[in-house]
Amino acid sequence: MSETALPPGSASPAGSLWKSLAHIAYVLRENPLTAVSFGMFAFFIGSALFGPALVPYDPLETNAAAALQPPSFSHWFGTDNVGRDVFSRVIVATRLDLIISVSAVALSFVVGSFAGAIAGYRGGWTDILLNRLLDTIMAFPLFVLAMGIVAALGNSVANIIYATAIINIPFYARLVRTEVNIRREAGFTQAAKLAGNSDTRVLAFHIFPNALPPMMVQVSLNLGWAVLNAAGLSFIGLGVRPPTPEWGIMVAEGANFIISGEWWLALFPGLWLMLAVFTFNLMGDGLRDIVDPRRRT
Amino acid sequence: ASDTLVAVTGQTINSLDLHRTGTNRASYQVAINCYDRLITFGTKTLPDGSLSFDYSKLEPELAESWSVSDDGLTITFKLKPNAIFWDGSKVTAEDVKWSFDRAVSVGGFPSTQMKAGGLVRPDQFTAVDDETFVIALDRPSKLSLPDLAVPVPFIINSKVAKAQASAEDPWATEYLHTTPAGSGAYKVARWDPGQQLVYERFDGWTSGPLPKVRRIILREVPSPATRRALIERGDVHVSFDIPDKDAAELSEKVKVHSTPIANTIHVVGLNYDFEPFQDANVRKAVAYAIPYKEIFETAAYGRGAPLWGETEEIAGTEWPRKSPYVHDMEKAKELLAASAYPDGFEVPLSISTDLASWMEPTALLIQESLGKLGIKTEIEKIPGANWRTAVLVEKRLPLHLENFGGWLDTPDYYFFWAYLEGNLFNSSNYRNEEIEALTAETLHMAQDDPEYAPKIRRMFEIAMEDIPRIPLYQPALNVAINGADGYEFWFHRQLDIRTLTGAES
Amino acid sequence: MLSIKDLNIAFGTRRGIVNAVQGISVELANGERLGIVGESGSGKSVTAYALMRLLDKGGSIKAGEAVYRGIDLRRVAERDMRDIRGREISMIFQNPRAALNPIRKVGHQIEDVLRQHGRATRHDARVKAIEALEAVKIRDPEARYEAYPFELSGGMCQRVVIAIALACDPRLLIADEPTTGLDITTQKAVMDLVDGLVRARAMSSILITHDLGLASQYCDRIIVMKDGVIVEEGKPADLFADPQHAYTNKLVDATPRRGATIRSLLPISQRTPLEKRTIGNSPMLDVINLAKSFESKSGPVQAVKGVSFTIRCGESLGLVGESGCGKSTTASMIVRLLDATSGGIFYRGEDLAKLPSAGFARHPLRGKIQMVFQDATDSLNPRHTARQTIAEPLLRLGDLRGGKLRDRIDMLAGLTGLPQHLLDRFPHQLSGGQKARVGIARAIATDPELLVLDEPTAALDVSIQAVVLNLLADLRARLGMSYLFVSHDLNVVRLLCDRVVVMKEGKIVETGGVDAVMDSPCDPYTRELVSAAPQAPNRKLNA
Amino acid sequence: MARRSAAIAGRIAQAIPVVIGVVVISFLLTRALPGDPAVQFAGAAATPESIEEVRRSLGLDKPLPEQFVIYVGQLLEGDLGRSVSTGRPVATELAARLPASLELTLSALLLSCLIAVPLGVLAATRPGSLVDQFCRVLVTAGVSLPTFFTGIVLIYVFYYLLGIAPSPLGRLDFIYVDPPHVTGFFLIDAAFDADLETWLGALKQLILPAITLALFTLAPIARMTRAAMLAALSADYIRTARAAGLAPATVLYAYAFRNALLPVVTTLGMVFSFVLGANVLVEKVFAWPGIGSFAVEALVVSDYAAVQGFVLAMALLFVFLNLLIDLSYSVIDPRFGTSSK
Ligand SMILES: Nc1ncnc2c1ncn2[C@@H]1O[C@H](COP(=O)(O)OP(=O)(O)OP(=O)(O)O)[C@@H](O)[C@H]1O
Ligand SMILES: Nc1ncnc2c1ncn2[C@@H]1O[C@H](COP(=O)(O)OP(=O)(O)OP(=O)(O)O)[C@@H](O)[C@H]1O
Ligand SMILES: [Mg+2]
Ligand SMILES: [Mg+2]
Repeated sequence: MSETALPPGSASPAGSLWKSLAHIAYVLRENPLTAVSFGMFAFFIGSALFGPALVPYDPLETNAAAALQPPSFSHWFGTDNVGRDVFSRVIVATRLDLIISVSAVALSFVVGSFAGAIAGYRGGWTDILLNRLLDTIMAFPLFVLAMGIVAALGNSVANIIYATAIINIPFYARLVRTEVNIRREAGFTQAAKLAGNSDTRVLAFHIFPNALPPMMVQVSLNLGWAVLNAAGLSFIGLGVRPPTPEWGIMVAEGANFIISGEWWLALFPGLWLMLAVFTFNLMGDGLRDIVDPRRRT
Repeated sequence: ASDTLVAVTGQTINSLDLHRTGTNRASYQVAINCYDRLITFGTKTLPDGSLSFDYSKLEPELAESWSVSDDGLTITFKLKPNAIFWDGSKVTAEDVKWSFDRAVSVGGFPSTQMKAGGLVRPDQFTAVDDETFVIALDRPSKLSLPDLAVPVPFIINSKVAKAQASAEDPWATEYLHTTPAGSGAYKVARWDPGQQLVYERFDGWTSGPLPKVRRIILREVPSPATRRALIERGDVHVSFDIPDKDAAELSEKVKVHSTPIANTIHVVGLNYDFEPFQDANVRKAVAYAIPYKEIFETAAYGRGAPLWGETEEIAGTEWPRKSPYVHDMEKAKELLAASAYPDGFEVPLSISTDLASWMEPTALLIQESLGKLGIKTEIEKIPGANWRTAVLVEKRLPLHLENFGGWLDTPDYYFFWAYLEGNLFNSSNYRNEEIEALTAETLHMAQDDPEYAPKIRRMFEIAMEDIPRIPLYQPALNVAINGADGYEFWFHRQLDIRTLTGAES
Repeated sequence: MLSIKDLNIAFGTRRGIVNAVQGISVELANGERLGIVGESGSGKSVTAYALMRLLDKGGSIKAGEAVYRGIDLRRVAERDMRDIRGREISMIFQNPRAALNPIRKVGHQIEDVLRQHGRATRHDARVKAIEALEAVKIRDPEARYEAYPFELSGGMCQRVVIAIALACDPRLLIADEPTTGLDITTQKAVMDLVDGLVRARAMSSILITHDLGLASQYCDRIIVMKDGVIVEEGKPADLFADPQHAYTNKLVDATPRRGATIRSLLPISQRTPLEKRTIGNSPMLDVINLAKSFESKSGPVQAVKGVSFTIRCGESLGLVGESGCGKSTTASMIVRLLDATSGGIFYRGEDLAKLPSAGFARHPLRGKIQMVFQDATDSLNPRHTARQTIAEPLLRLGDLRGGKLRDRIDMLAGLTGLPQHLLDRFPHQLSGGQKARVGIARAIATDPELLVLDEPTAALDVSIQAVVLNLLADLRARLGMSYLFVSHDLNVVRLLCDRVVVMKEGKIVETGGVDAVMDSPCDPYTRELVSAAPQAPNRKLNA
Repeated sequence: MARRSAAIAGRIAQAIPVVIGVVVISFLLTRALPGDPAVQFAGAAATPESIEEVRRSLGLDKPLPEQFVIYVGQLLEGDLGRSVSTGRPVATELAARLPASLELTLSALLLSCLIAVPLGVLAATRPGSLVDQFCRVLVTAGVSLPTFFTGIVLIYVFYYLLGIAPSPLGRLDFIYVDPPHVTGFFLIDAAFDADLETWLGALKQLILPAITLALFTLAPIARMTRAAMLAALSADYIRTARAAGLAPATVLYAYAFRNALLPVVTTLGMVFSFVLGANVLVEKVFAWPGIGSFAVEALVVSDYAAVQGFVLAMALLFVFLNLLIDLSYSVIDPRFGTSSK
């Protein structure tokens, strides 16, 4: 966003790209856990992009004769109750899960930032109105609200995304509101106005980008929650439609097989889910450091 | 202690009064265990040694004896003279009349069920004296007596109930909802909705042999995994209605009863409102494309009874019966090629979230198999609350899974509900003039009538030829028992605790 | 009493080792008052923290020794060090409000120290704490004991901090810029108090400051530090009279004092003759009865209660007054960032007060009235490089693009003395003076006619302040701008302004020529302001 | 004091529009649910006439605005309506189930705080150290797993395999009698009753579900504690305290920790609302007769009154909780209610 305010030809693009990379490398080196999480993220992105092409079995192909087989050389993660290969399903599910979490977070990020930024900047009635609205959303136990929305709209992937986005909006809106509010009277805001920026420009190009670092932490947390949320919805039967592979629904359905000894059904998707949430959570701090210019030298 | 048994179930009991609007299926067991009916079905021993109700035998419960007039229009009951309610008062014909009046008047399901036996209006019931009760029928029907043995026409202590009734609530539904007033073998000692129901034996019970167990605690545990852990570890004695998979696996560790449910079939419904399914070749192609055996193995884990691959001529009137269809993709392809849709079509395949445990694997297998024919399906999971509306009331699901079980175990009764146009369980919008006529003729006809069997066989033929509902298998009701005995299967699929005994002998 | 030998302090950071202090040696006698002066980053605070063993993570004493009354401060166990802190050596800091625990009653905070060092028991702690409050001359100590920091003024907070520091009768008091952020009048009161207490208790003290004037007024001996080493040491009068080291010389020169001219603040080598400027007769800005009230929870606050003044073309007007008197509010209204409640702002005859501030960004006059902000750090967008910052008004208000824009930015950087290579840095990579230059370059980018300067040098070191002031004077002459210069430092106002307006509680109490007002103030408040300003000893006549 | 009460009164006033909003949204949401309650409650084998009859008796044949007016009217009389599926007044239902959920939620939060807060403090005192990284991994792992999964795994390991945990059969094993109802919190009621055995029984049942929920909430609390502690520890007043020679423990707890508590308390409020949501799943796994499982059931069968009542109760709880947080805020922070806060 701040890019538009950049005067043309300030620094050579290659040079600044190199600098950014060097900065990212530094942040990663400084914190090994973050580095690990970025590595895992790359892995997930790889699975999402190439997984469907690489997996050994068709994730939808049933084989009643080979149902509920424990992990073996031919089925690394075993097979499920209709004989589908769990490994293939887990890998193929990556794409959908990433789509769900990223779009849900993107949606709440955009809507929340927009509402929060305007309320934080304008103050007064806009602010009061937004705050009451957010309070109202927050007054619902969030998961139950998501359930209600999915139940009302039907359990399609899109609706799961909407529901997840709606319950996350308050977090973004609140965060942005505070961040914008403390910068509303800041010197650089006033300076931007003096430089001839309209209020909209000041808000969009000067104040808002400064709220990004704390937002990044929220984003990473929410990416994880979004997947967990989908899993929870699956557990009560409101998840994505079968036979689409999705971690949440696989864990939710597999959970019922734990006691009967078919642990692999829930364990592997659960492990992947956990790794993904884990990755997102740990990435947050790294992302914040990367988007924070103060960390640059 | 063997004078207390603990049972778990996944369902929640939401009322102690079956007649109330909104009472769910799981609550019917209160009507069975806490109330008596005039009569009940007999008991038989199945080939596997377990006990089951016997539709062919009617036995007294509150009634000592009964007689049917020659024209079949009047049934006269003599009540047991020593039968008492829990409060010690005598069970009179007046109570029976009040209870029957209630069942036909409250509307909703109880009234519908009563209607099946030809019991429609209060003026059909007369209490002649304390111990004589007479039912006047509009026309003779073989269903009338059996319909008195289903859970609905239970006898309430009308003195207690009337004392609690009011102008807005003449049938005391408020009161009986939480406080049963009956003469049954067990009283409700405690009811924590959503948690547990504690039964306590009524020692003055006269309608049958006094139960052995004094106290039975019924706990509600929603998670099937938890239920399985509990029964396996022996912390509970009875786990009612367990999933087929658990039944298959647990049978080595604990006693598991799996009884195919009478008059119940899991079917694939092909809706005639959906144009391609009006084509007989398409319907048959679908029927041949279904991998029956795999479904029976993966969805039912082999529990229940297969209902496909009949090769012989239709001889008897047993129902459910096997269909002539088998999994034969070649034939399916041929049939589809011969139809108006040789290249297939797209159709949603609808299942219910509440019944996902069998519907989902079944749907997956069907989806895959139909895909090979060129029929593209998308599985649509419909939330439980919406399911009934969509499948039965609006009948708008083109391709769906469905299961209907008739309480009254006759084929005509099944056909009445499932194959007649407009009737609730005919989710396929199927209409066949001949079946309409045949059902009307046979529904009330005695089963030993010489005309009965040929007509029924004709109905079977048409249903199998038209195949609007493709039978998959007859499901089983699975009950795991650990440290108890005496379980008996009932058509109403409820736990009858009256026959349970303590530790296995 | 305290002897420091060859002290070396280093920090391990992302860019490698930073040698903050490189071999300094200091002796401090009993009862001596030592001043440490030097520009920002010269290692003053680090030295003090090292003595208290309170260095941040990553910082450590690499070499040398510090011995306090025979105790080796470098090696003494942490447990014993805790007894030394507060009881033997105490420290007070700048920004007193932040230095107090915001959610603990001040009385309890004093008690904590007293009880930690066994100076009080549970029973007499309260009495002793109140005594400590009395010692720092707080009015009504009984009541103040119960107060929370947010209920006290900055000056009072600093008194509480001093009470905490002195509660256990330490022998040595280290004061690290104790008056930064305080009002000029409060500053004097606080310094007088500290000095009085130190003398009365015959303590030693170390005063860390970058204000040579202040140090010379309150210290027996002054150490001048630069880049982690001591460059000069001596009595204040000597130091001023005959600074030996070039850096000291520069520092002495840069300290504003009576009789100095703006050029005399600079080292001799940089003094060029001032360009002549002409002050027109026509009024450029006429402020008439300008008033502003804010709505607050406890009713309306009258921040500015009707001020009127005139600035002529090319003239510089000073606006002085204590903190909170309404200077910034007035300035904001004039640059149209704030809507006035009533009154007129006539810019070349046009009443700007009638134009709502919200839409003024698109007004053709936007580029003509610009402002330089009090806090250079705060006024730069942390995500924009210096170049982006300077380009901003050019892009929004002008139509320069591409190469022309680059040239213009380079020209502005040259004009404000900002080296080219700094243009692609982010604010946090720039020093205070550099940030001030960026702010000024941005303000003059659109060739404004009126520049409002809201304490542009308040956060700067004196030597940098000297450069910035000269820069401002040069720019004014070269570009023919008029200034409204807001400040509370009369010595600075005198250097740059032709006339001065003195404000108190939202009203103007005195107006007149700079020299007239400062030499013979009529209003008692002005008189108080003038006398509170620290006065450095006179400099030896120097060319 | 007056200032504080005024500020708290202000917060209560702020809650009014929230409650109104919740009433409207929950009404609309329930009506948007796809199921037809009339069909649902008419039962199996219902005829169109009997469905119509049920619809009339539930008042669902009236136009939406009229239904809303009736609903609001009843609400104003304190009548939450009657749950069709359980047949009992929603208020009774909530009163019976809320304590169960609250007992679980609060125990879980308490447990979580007992672990997460010290962890956070520990991590903050050694930022970047191994301890810090370990805490980070630990709490993140806790929040990475769906609660129902953790719950089932815990049951599997501790009940099924090891047999240490009691049977996951709700709040109290059937060998015990419920303690006499005072607060509805079994632990408290049993304590009132001086019935140690029941108390232990209730505690045993509580442990696994509480751990399940606590694991889930470690992360936000620990993270916030760490961040707040870091901020507090780098504050100027900590430097003053250290320069005055205060003992490290005093500095850490009396100075830094108390200040850090403020953001942590705020986070707790958020976490609470979070846990109430997660409760829904955990209650299902542990057969916990709480409000969450009730809500799910109600939602599934489109039991309008029950869903609305549940949501309203949650909203009031939320409002109450926020008041509580404000109150504790005002106790911790003397600046509460002034313009500086
Ligand atoms: N925690 C730290 N990590 C790394 N370097 C530090 C740290 N603290 C101080 N320094 C470096 O030590 C040097 C001296 O800093 P110090 O704070 O003593 O300066 P000062 O003379 O007190 O300046 P000021 O007048 O701005 O307070 C500076 O170059 C600074 O960058
Ligand atoms: N937005 C506002 N809302 C309420 N009161 C305000 C607001 N801005 C300023 N004030 C009040 O107006 C008065 C004047 O403030 P102003 O910032 O103009 O003072 P100042 O003279 O610039 O002080 P300083 O030297 O500290 O910068 C102060 O009492 C301040 O509290
Ligand atoms: Mg310093
Ligand atoms: Mg100001």
